[in-house]
Amino acid sequence: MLDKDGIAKRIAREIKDGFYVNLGIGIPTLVANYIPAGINVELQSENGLLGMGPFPFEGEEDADLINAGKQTITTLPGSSIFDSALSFGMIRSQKIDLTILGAMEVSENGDIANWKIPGKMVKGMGGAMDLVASAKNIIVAMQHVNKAGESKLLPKCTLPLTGVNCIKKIVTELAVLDVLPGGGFKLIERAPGVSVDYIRQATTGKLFADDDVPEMIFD
Amino acid sequence: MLDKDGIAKRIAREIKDGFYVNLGIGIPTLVANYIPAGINVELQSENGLLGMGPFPFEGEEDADLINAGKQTITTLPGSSIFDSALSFGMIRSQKIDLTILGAMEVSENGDIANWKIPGKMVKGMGGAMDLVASAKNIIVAMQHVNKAGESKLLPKCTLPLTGVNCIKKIVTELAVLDVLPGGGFKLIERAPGVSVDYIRQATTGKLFADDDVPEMIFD
Amino acid sequence: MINKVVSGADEAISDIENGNTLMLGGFGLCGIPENCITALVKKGVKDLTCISNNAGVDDFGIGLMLQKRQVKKMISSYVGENAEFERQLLSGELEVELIPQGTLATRCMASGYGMPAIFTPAGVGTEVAEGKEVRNFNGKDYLMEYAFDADFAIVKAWKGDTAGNLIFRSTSRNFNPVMAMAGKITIAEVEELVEAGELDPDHIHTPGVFVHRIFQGANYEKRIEQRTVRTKN
Amino acid sequence: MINKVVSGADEAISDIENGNTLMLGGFGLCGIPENCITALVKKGVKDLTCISNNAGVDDFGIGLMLQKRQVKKMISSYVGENAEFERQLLSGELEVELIPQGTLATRCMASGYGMPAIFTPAGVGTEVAEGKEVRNFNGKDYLMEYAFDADFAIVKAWKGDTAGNLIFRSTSRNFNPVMAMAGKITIAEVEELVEAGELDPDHIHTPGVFVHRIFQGANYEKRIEQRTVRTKN
Repeated sequence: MLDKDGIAKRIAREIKDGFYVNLGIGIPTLVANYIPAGINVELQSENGLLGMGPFPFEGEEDADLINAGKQTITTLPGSSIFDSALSFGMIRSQKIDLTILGAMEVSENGDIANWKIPGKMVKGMGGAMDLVASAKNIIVAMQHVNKAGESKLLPKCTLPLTGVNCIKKIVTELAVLDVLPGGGFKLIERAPGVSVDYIRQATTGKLFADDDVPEMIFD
Repeated sequence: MLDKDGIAKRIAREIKDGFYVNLGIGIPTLVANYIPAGINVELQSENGLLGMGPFPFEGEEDADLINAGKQTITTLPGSSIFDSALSFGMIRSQKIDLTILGAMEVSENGDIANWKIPGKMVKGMGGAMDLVASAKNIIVAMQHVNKAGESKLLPKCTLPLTGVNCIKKIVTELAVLDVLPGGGFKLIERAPGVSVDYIRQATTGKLFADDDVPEMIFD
Repeated sequence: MINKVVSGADEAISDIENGNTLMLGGFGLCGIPENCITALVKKGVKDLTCISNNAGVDDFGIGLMLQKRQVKKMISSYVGENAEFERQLLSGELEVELIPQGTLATRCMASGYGMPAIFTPAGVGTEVAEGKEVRNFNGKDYLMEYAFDADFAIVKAWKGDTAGNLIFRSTSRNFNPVMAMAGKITIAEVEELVEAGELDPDHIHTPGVFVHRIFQGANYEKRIEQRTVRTKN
Repeated sequence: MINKVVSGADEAISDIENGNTLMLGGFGLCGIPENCITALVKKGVKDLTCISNNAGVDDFGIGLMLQKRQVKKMISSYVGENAEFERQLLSGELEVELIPQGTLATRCMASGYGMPAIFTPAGVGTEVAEGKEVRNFNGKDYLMEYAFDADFAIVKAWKGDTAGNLIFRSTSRNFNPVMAMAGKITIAEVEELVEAGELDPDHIHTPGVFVHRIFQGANYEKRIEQRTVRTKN
């Protein structure tokens, strides 16, 4: 069973040389720490930056330079700054190759719910609806089950949707799964030591698994 | 009867302090020479410049700095450069207070034809259709009659239209005329020495004239 | 050159009235018009509709206006951590319209570009789409969203000149340029106001034609919401 | 940093094929991709649809491609003074679609911004409106116009870096930034190519994400179409 860094590390292997990537808040942010050497990527922050660098050294924080999570960050050689409209313009026109974000629920047809829980204070969808509606390639990073022990991979989302038919791949502490074009989750890899049966029990949506699903490889 | 500079000089009196103005090719370009002292205006060139200055001194031409007529020009303090989409964005959102352009025909309901003569080589409308469709305030600078002696102020345009219901004022070598909201040309001023009857004869469209139409004043 | 300079925030916002719709630039607390917000709190103008990506924090940014109950409605994409905001929302004192961040930015841009409506795929199939026209282009569904219609846009830039031209610094640019284009009246506060001619025309982000009033602000706090650092090895 | 540098114009345009649709930046002869046009003439690729505000002059710019009969169709707002253009047009060898300049620019922008269509009042009530959807917003009629779909966009910038970021100089900016955003493949030629990190991120007009190939051009003629001057008193 993977910890959050393990999920991030596994997702990092999906990033190809030359990719522009948007990382959501939470586990997706950790992915930046595991991008393999020799793979050149540029991170987009939807508040208006391409080429996001690491956190600044202490004392070098710049209030004018933050990411979409409002964290102080840095630029890198090749960075560019732009306004919010152009930022979402490049997202809508699919110039961002990969979006990685968290989710509360994903359905077997690729719907995602990650912004609103009825009865709780709603903070807003931020840029998530734009990202999931536009990206060519979206990977969800999340726990396989919620705190109540219920599967987050469902036949149909129960929470208000963020986007429909958009998620292509899910990486959890248990598994890597593809969302099949015709519907259903296809088990691609198991976390080390996790059985197909265990994953099946944790997955309420339709699960397709071959007899010999390989364990994840990390490098 | 006015010459081209006279028409330009009369139009210049319509420009108010603080106006952003777009000047078309031909007589409108001359208007820049007659803007009264103490009136601050900024000229927009729709290829991407606000704050257009005069022609450069000989030897100081810059191939990268031209106006919409492809003439070498200069910038002024306060100038800004932008791309073509933003340029027409500010035109469409009516940030340009006044557009002055030439015409082949204007109809009594404010339609304008100035881009195409059937049977002749058509060069294109350039930015004219955008300008006439968007501007709050449009003044046409033109000769009252064409080379064949026919009126250019008509009940209805005979040439392909550039825009509909958009012209507010016309200044010719003979007169200043408003286009009335309900249709028809209202004679506002006569060129020095030109009679109302003379103007009436040169105007095929409906003309409204008071008994004592004043002569133009130039300063 | 058309001079846009006013004496300060108080003059700049003097004609903002109860019930007006304001756009306020900034993302989180980054690039917000601090001086104008202070002046709006001082003026005490009420029943405002505020279009802004976020709603500030309890004691800074739009949060200061919320504390004084000046805001009737917020139109935002994310309202963050703000206890007073949450209290007013749950008690029904405050109306909130949450819209996707890209839709928010593009509806501002549409206004500045004179486009009455735009199409975006954001929100298709979700509750955001309720009551909206859906249109298919090339096999993909889009929502038609309308340009905003704001009485005032209030933005904050790094540098500006007397002609109203603006230059933003780093990610404090965010929503400021698109909102600057979208106000019936646009007010810009800047950290440094220079004479026309001192800014390179090629570096200007917002041409002065969009800006109606400009002044040099004072005492910028530029508070950091999430101070994240690394340590040198 | 993602490196976008190619060896030169020949490599940059090597996969442009007969029948492709190209966007070419520039206004008149100002800011046109001179090196790529030369390479396209040399390559002899044919049956091109060219989206460009103008069509060059007889012996410069797109005029050079017209001379070689490489252009099947021009989509422009104004085709200026060009005898060979006129001859081909009148003889029916060349197809021409004239559209308003703002519509041209905005259809490029729409493509770069992922908006399938936009609304503009330009051309309402004229022959430009024929066959197009007219829609009324707030009492005013607008035409719905579609985003362009171009195989390649070819632009010319002043400076660029190895990551594909572009800075334009003065009014040679014109259509270049909006076309740079709109190509399936975008090729940028620059007068000066620098290392990533040498350009101020706040000064970049076109972020590198939109640019697929970049190279430093050579021998820029930058011809002036209308040399207008005044004399010192």
